[in-house]
Amino acid sequence: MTEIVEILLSASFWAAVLRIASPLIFATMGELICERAGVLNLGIEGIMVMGAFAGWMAVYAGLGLWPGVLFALLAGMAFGAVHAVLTVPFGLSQHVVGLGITLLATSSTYYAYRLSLPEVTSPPRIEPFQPLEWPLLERIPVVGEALAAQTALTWLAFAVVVVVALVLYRTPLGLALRAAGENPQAVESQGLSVTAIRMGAVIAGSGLMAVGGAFLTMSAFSSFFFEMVNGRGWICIALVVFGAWKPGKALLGALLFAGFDALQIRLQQTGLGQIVPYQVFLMIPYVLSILALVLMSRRAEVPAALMTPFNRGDR
Amino acid sequence: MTHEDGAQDTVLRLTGITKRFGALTANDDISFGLARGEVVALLGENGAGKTTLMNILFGHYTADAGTVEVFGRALPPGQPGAALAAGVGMVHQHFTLADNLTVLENILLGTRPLWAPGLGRAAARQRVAQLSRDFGLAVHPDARVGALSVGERQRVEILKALYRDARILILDEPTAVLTPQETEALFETLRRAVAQGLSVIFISHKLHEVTAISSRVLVLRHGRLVGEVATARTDRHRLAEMMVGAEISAPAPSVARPGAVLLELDGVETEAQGNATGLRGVNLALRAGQITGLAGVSGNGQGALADLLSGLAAPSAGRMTLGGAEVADWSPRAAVAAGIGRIPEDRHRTGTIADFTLTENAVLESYARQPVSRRGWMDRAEARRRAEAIIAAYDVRCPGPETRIRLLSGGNMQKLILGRVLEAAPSIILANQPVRGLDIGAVTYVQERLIAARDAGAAVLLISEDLDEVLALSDEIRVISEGRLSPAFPRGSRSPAELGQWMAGHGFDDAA
Amino acid sequence: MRLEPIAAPTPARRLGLPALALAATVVLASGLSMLAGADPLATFGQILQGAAGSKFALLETLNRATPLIFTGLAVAVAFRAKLWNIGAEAQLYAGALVTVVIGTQTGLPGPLAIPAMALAAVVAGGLVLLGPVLLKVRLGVDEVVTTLLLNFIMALFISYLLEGPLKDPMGMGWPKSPALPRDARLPRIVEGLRLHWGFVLALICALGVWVMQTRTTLGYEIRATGLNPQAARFAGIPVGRVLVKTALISGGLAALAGFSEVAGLKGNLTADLSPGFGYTGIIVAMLALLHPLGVVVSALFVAGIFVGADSMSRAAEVPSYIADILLAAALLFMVLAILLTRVRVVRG
Amino acid sequence: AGTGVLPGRLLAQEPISVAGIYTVPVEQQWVSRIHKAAEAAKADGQITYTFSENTANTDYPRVMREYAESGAKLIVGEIFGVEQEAREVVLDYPDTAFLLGSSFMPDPAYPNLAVFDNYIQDASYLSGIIAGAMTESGNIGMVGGFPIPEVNRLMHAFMAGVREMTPEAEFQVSFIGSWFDPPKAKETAFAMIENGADLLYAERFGVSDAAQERDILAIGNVIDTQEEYPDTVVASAIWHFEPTLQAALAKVADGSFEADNYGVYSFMKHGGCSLAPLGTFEGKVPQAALDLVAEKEAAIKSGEFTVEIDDTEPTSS
Ligand SMILES: Nc1ncnc2c1ncn2[C@@H]1O[C@H](COP(=O)(O)OP(=O)(O)OP(=O)(O)O)[C@@H](O)[C@H]1O
Ligand SMILES: Nc1ncnc2c1ncn2[C@@H]1O[C@H](COP(=O)(O)OP(=O)(O)OP(=O)(O)O)[C@@H](O)[C@H]1O
Ligand SMILES: [Mg+2]
Ligand SMILES: [Mg+2]
Repeated sequence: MTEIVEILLSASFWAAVLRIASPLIFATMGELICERAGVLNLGIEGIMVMGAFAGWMAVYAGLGLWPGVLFALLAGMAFGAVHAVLTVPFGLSQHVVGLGITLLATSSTYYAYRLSLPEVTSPPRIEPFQPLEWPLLERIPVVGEALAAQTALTWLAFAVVVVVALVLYRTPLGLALRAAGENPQAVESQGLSVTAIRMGAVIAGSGLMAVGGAFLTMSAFSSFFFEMVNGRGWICIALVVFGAWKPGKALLGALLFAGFDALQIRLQQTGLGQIVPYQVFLMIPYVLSILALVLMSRRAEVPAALMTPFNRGDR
Repeated sequence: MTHEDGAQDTVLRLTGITKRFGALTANDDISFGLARGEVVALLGENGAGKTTLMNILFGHYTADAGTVEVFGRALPPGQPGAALAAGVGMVHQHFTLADNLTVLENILLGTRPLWAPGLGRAAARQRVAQLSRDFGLAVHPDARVGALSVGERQRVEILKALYRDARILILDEPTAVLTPQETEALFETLRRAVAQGLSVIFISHKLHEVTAISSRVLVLRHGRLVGEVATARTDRHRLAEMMVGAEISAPAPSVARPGAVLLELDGVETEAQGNATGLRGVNLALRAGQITGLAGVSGNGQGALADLLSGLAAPSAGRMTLGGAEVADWSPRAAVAAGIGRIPEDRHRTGTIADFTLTENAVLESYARQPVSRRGWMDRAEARRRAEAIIAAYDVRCPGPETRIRLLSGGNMQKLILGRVLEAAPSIILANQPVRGLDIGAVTYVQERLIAARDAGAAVLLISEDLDEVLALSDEIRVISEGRLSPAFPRGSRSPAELGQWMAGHGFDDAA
Repeated sequence: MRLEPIAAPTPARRLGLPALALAATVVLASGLSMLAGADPLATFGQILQGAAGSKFALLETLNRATPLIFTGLAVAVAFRAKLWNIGAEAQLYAGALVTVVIGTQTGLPGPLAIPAMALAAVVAGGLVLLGPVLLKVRLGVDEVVTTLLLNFIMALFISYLLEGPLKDPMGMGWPKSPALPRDARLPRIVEGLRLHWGFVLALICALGVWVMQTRTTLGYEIRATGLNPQAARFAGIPVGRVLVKTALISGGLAALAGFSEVAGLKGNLTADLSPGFGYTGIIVAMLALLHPLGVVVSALFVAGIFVGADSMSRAAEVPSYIADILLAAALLFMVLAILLTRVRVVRG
Repeated sequence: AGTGVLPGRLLAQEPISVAGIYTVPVEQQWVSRIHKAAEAAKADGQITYTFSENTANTDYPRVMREYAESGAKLIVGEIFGVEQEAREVVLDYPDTAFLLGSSFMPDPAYPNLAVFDNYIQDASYLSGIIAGAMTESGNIGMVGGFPIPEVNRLMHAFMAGVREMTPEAEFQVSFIGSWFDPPKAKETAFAMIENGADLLYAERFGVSDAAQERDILAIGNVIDTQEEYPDTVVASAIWHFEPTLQAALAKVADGSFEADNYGVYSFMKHGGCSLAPLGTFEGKVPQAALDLVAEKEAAIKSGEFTVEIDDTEPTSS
């Protein structure tokens, strides 16, 4: 017990929480935007893989770090566009299209990787984002130290949450987005295009997912590996539900999940680690997420038109 | 007056509008004009093409032929945005509101460029408050729409149009879900707006409303414009005839011969469900061969009473006895087994399964019993026979029993439900808003059937927000207010005004 | 643009569009192999050869389709009730797990062991899905999330068992379970080739599900619940109980995939038994528009494309990831083509 | 290379067709050594080489058959997850030689199946000696993917080596449940550093990165990554698959391929593993440790000393 308290009081633990949460935050916000507009985007896992590759490859090919992030964003938006065209105007099953996009994005990423780096056995590394310098912040114990250990991308992740929240709740665009996921007829009858709004949401959201993937290769680590996204995208789907489709709560969910993860890594080295199999520790984030879901977001308000395609002129 | 002249006076002109859905011609070469400050009523049976025409005018649908001109300028087809910009507002037959947004947000939706930095809520709130006052449309701008009653939602829909300075307002069955009081308030609003120059197209199946509000009536039949008449020069009977093409007379119930008490509530209470009131100490006896009408303003516990009789809810206190025996294990299935026939309020959401065929819908309540099924196996031929029988006996107009019921008009859907319920020969009938939204022909038909069931010995509970309907059909009337029931008033013993007093909550024991 | 239903699609449209989807896949295959320096014209033949060019290839395709039929059916049954079961993967492993436990620990003779394993698998898979469904029915917890997260939990649980109590003592340390005794394995259909009776069981299940959905009261209840739970409840259908039954059937079917892979193919349990069959089952089911017999066809389609394209990658010596690209592309082309057989795109 | 004139000449005339089947991408350390050895032999003109990577175990037997049907003379790969099914395939293609990573011993019932594994405990042990000399805190962090024998035995040998220099050394051991999640491996390594580790055993990608960022040391495993982490990776235990492959090719060429255990070709005495050159750490490792390494290496090669092979899951101490 005292060990847990010690862990919770250490700056490095909180630094790890923020690092682990960052890619989840980007991708969760991306998914949240899509679902708020009424589209479940199961392409998330593959789009993250592709973003991880695209950002890293761009930097390896000589672009700067920020242009690399931008490149990942654009690549994600490209796959988002495919998803959007198929699910919005054509109204195809969001399950099939999403899983199909995940498969397509993942495998074409691997194919591209293998074609561009046929001879290399360990992938080349790039110079990733470094923690920002905060001379004053560093001196605040725990919180300040943890924040000071973060790269610009983590700060960007938090900024994205603020922007998403502001757009959703404070702008006409956000209003249209929220309405599109609840009752597309309401949007249409006010003279707006449901198709354009939903497609825009899916494309923008997919861009964010890709940036989440890029975080892995450009901040958390410095090169690209197959399968390195390792289910993080699926976690983000859960986080959106956990967050009851609200940016603030979803952020909280991402931090909680990352917290459980950072905690289990550390618990493995405590006395518990001797007796409990490591799989139990790895399970902690998932089990606690389900528990938290049961306790917190019971009967959350699902966007009523989620997964319901809209075709003009249908009743 | 005529409207073919006075070009500066004509705010809207439809010319040669034709719209086909597959083989069906929903609108057939329809032309008419609308003048400034005029209320035109559009009449027609279910499926006559009224909504389709309005959807074309507003840009939801694109016509196959014809043009729409607003203030002398042609509207580009298929663009609601353009219609809105030209000053056309539409209150849809089915609400187009986002439940997760507030009233204000629903009104603001689409009124500013999407990329604008803010919503301008403060100014908008003032404007909405002003409009509410000017037109007597009281709603709270910051209430979530999901929490509003239908009447309030209707007001939000109208505010949406007024907020955009609509100069032409289309109202597609705005009163179908309103109480008479709410309807009267709406008309008051409309008269004020019309006086300020608003032009209105008004759709309703209720002829007394049409005569009350419109200055001119257009009648559609099978997609064609079959008549046009100044309201002042016609009456309800003539209008009904124009619509249906035959004379219609309202059913006149014979004298009831009440029998034994079949269902009795004794001091029954039920839990409140969210915003909806529960029942408070309700005593009620339903007798064989008698129609008991329940009058009241919507939201006063009608839903709770209907849920109780449907089997969806059980009493939290008090006794409910059926044929003398107290009920146990109350559920929808138990209610059906006990011989209660239930006509639900919302035929789309509770009464039918839209993507089931007529056959499948016809056996919704009997699929689990012989002869429709045996030991878990369905007899599809038997189910189909039942559907065919209902279709024939109840005049359900449809392409066939294997059609998805989604494609039927509300009236025909209602007839199928009626058949499903009555074919089981129920001893008790719960009829909750049985004619809402139906055209006059269908209304008459449904009411006749209910009377016939009464005469055959069933106890009928008729719940309706239409006081006229309650007065016309009921052998005795109970008024519901805040979950309490008034004493039973025999037919003709109370005037509408007196009942109105009870509906407003006066006269109850515990009323202050 | 907007979609307008076509009343009576012509046969040309109904066959031509799917053919076009396949052609587009082949064109993509050619383009991709050209990128990798292979002969673009050879790809079509190579895919066909690999998927169905020989008895071996054909039976391999059927073999690859077998677990997909089971998981596809599992998803189709659940989705009909609008029960979003994303956890077929976990249910599959649960089925595989009890198959191995019964097969290796009880010492039952083969003729008894096989049905016992299958039955136990069905129960186990059903129980795995029961939890999320009870949470949904009782507490309104979203089952997409719970079933999804259970996949991760189950994977870790299996990993724990294989490194702990269920580890094969004769396995030289590698995390895998002991093997089923010979007589507890499903027999092969063709001697010397891998296809086993699990495939036949899958076909029987598809037929069974179809009969269940169309002929029984349960099927009627499931469809009613999925289409409109409110109306179903009003009509007296016990919606919660129907969902529980659906869960037991769906989870059971997914678990049979695990049973069939272990008893028919592998003989033991490893942590990588399934390369995502549970997720692919979702694709298979939706491609079949949730029709149980359609599931068989779409599973064969998915398996055929994968096996054929995978084989093509070796014949053409291009990176093997091309197989997944082509599978994904074929799927997306195909769902679009199937849609366009029924609707037409109009302006406005 | 100097194994005689005869096979060399034969090979020069007719390259042997070799196919690789791997269940993971060829970046994975273990597989990368096989892949690299095969690519080298291909570059020498000794073999033709084609491969399938990331092959699911479900598909593995089919791919084996396809390669065998297409005429591959030697098939290399790993059948840890499909031991039984792979053996059935092997029987159907008696003219094809199979050289497969496996947990089991060779069996004359499968005459064309030879097995191997990365038995590089010798080099791991030596790398442990260096680690034992370099750690100051005596606290060493070890991050693994899964506790499989191939991982466990090297960890144990490494730990034994460490104890030669620092008998009281403590070890933190974690498994991340994935072969490819460098960010997660890195986070785990960070946690160990916070918990006092001043040297990391880099079984996974990502660990050396954590060491580099926190300015502590790392010991490499299976591959040499010092070039990428010049100030971090002190030493590495390297696997050389070449002796294994060459031994098999020679037997295939002269038709004497049979059920055999090629695991020994990973032993140091066969040149199957080695300690990477100290490189940037030349002169920074205490002489006592280097002496002990030299002594043990000689003893290993001469057969006087064998490093214990322990496949059980290591735990923190
Ligand atoms: N989206 C559509 N697709 C196909 N057919 C349609 C569609 N909308 C309307 N129709 C057809 O047009 C006809 C007219 O329908 P409409 O909704 O305009 O009737 P209505 O006069 O408004 O009826 P009600 O009084 O019941 O509202 C219907 O009979 C129907 O067959
Ligand atoms: N998807 C559709 N395709 C074809 N026809 C349709 C479709 N939906 C509705 N209709 C037709 O539209 C007409 C009117 O439908 P609508 O739903 O407006 O009926 P209604 O009588 O107004 O019912 P309610 O008032 O209860 O909503 C019906 O005649 C029906 O046949
Ligand atoms: Mg209408
Ligand atoms: Mg209507």
